[in-house]
Amino acid sequence: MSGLVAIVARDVVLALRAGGGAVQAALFFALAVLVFALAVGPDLDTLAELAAPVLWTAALLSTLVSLDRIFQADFEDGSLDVMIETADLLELVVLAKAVAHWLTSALPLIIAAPVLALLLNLPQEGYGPLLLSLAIGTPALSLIGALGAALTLGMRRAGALVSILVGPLYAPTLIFGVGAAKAGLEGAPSYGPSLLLLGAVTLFAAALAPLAGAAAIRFNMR
Amino acid sequence: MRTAARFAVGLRLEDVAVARGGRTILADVSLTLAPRETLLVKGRNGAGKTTLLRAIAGLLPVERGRIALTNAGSEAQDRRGHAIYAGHADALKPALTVRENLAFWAKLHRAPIARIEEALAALDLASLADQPAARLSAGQKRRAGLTRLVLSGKPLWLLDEPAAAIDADSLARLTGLVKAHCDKGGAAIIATHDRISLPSARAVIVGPEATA
Amino acid sequence: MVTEYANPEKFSRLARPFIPALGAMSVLLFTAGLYYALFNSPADYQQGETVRIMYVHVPAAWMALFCYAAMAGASAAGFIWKHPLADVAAKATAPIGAVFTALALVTGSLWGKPMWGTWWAWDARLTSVLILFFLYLGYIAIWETVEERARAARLAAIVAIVGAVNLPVVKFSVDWWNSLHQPASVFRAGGPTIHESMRPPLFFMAFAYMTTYGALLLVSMRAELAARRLARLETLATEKISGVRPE
Amino acid sequence: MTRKQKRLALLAGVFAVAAGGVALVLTALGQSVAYFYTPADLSRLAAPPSGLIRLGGLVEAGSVEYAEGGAAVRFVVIDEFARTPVFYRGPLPDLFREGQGVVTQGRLVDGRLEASEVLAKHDETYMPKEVADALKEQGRWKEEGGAYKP
Repeated sequence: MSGLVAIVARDVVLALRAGGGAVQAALFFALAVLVFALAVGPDLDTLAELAAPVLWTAALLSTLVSLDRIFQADFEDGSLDVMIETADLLELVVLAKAVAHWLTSALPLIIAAPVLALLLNLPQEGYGPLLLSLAIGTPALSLIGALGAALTLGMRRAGALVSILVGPLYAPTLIFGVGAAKAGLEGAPSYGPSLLLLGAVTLFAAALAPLAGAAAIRFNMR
Repeated sequence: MRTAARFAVGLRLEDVAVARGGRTILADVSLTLAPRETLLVKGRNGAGKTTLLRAIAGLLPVERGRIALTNAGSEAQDRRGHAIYAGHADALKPALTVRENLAFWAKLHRAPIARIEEALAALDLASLADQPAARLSAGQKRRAGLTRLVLSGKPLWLLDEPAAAIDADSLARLTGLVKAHCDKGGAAIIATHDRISLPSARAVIVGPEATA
Repeated sequence: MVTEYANPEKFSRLARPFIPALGAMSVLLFTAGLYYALFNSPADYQQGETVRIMYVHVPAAWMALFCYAAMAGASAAGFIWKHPLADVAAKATAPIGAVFTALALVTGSLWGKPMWGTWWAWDARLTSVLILFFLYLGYIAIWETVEERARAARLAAIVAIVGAVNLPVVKFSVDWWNSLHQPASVFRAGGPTIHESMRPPLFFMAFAYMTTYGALLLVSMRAELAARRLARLETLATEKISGVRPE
Repeated sequence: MTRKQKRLALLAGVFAVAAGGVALVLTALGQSVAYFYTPADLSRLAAPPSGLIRLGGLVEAGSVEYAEGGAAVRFVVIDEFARTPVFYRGPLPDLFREGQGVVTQGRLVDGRLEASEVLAKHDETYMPKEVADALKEQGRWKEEGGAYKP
């Protein structure tokens, strides 16, 4: 257990030190949102309507570009060997790495989201649903992403492949996440169900991704 | 109670075959290692030294044959609890200080905090302990990586080309460390293509010419 | 008995006569199916002649699901029992399933335009089938990317098994959500809601697809087994296996 | 704990988490996640949604009126509980008719949906026209979808 905490703590420290990923993740997220906003143009009503989908899409994209951080560096420098040697259950190492990824890549952008939502003219009643949907949904992105990173561990063209593999698995999170954020904003009846389904996706990801990810790492370490 | 029957451990390989990347690298490997013994594994680049060590460490699956610990008490089959592999990669994070890197490994190995200072001293790194690992030279990085042997407290040390990049003094220090470890009842396997000489050690050669 | 057929050389030999047989059956079934579908079945009371697209679309959609289930099942068998033919069967099924899925999507689109009034709608059924298509592509991409066969087989199996959670979503999407797509007509509780006169073309086409899948599967598996054998012979010729001896 | 016990504990954890997911799905399906709103959904809302929405239901019999020389159409979408008027200008799908299921997309203006798109939803029943007529004659015809019971 203490080993898993140590893995998470080390990754958080690394992400916060100079050259680490936490600030980069938030910056990429902001950039993606701003590019969308520029493309949509200055019409504030249109922006308000698109705020939730744009923020969710940007969150998905910034998760996607940070996936190689989950295992690749540890694989190359031998840290992963140490983790495999000392861990009782490799599945829990995958879980710990996904938690660390969420803390260092998703949490910064949840913190940045309200500011960007302001730029997108999101109505006031939309903030709660948006942040709640991001908080419930982004762990699924990190978990499924950890599975994708495990599958493509040590491969040369990992970047493109991981997007192809993870993309379809991200679809439910995106659909229910945007669904909940938009429905919550409009007070529509499907707000509750969307959030529940979003939570279900996260739970399924939490159950499956560590098992499948650990299996993938075992095969890729040979 | 991982520590109870820890020291005085030996190793036996019976007709072991190991594949890597879909190709059989090693076949029909049989060897024994007694407690307190050091084995030098020699052979050319690509002969399969690393593959052998990783298989013994449990990092690679064995295709055929059997690898077993001897004199290890009840946990005899669980090699992972008894072996520590120090490979080419030093597992150092450049952004962390040497001490922080060691502290991380110590937590993974469930080692007591006091052992960090012991390991730093053993590889003459005390003066560099608070430097970021990024500033170390190649040889210093190598030594920092080798502190994992001491930190782990494991009886069976598996060293993969430990002599690479380190100077003569450090090499002497390392061989002294291995000798002391074996005197306490531990065992060590060192893969090297030439440089290390340990008068007390037995040597085997890995290579295609050595197949039965 | 299973282990007997698991021998790849034996399998290749046994499979060979089935290929022309299945191929001939599929030609006959397609002829009968298309004749019934296009000429010898009634127009629908609501949809008129457009309903004939159903005979191409519905069995293709069945096959899209069936092939994925077969692929995931074979992957699981290969994963758990290391059955040598299971991975080969899973790999051979993927492109066939992807083509059936694409066919279902395209014919669905052609059907949707006149009936619903749109080529595409992001409802649960259509979206989940599109995801199914991308899962096939991801599975194929693993085989394309990973050079070493054993490793590719294991990783692809993980993708196939994880992706199988999409299957119930595809099947039940029309019941769980009120979608634009209509619910199931044949495989449903309470019996089919397709009139007897419209069932023969549907089933002829379904069996035509099945036999086509069977024939293509066997051809593709034999080709893969031959390629593996060749690769094995090549490595044997160049392989240097090391041993250990005292110095 | 031995390794085996740890693996069992892991699997138990996995099942518990997955069961939690299933429970959430079942709870969510009790309520409905809609591709479209029904008129009843709209009538239950405190405030009508401001953005683009989809409305699904049946075209009320006798409600279809063509306007602007056939270029536009007014009709009423109904479900068991409520009705919502719709106005639409544009081409209609072949299947559009009274009593037919439709999904319309547009904005609500004063309780009326100004639709930008009208899609026809057909049911899962397929039969020849003669059979449908015969069923109607025999009085075995149930209007509004799911009509054919063999």
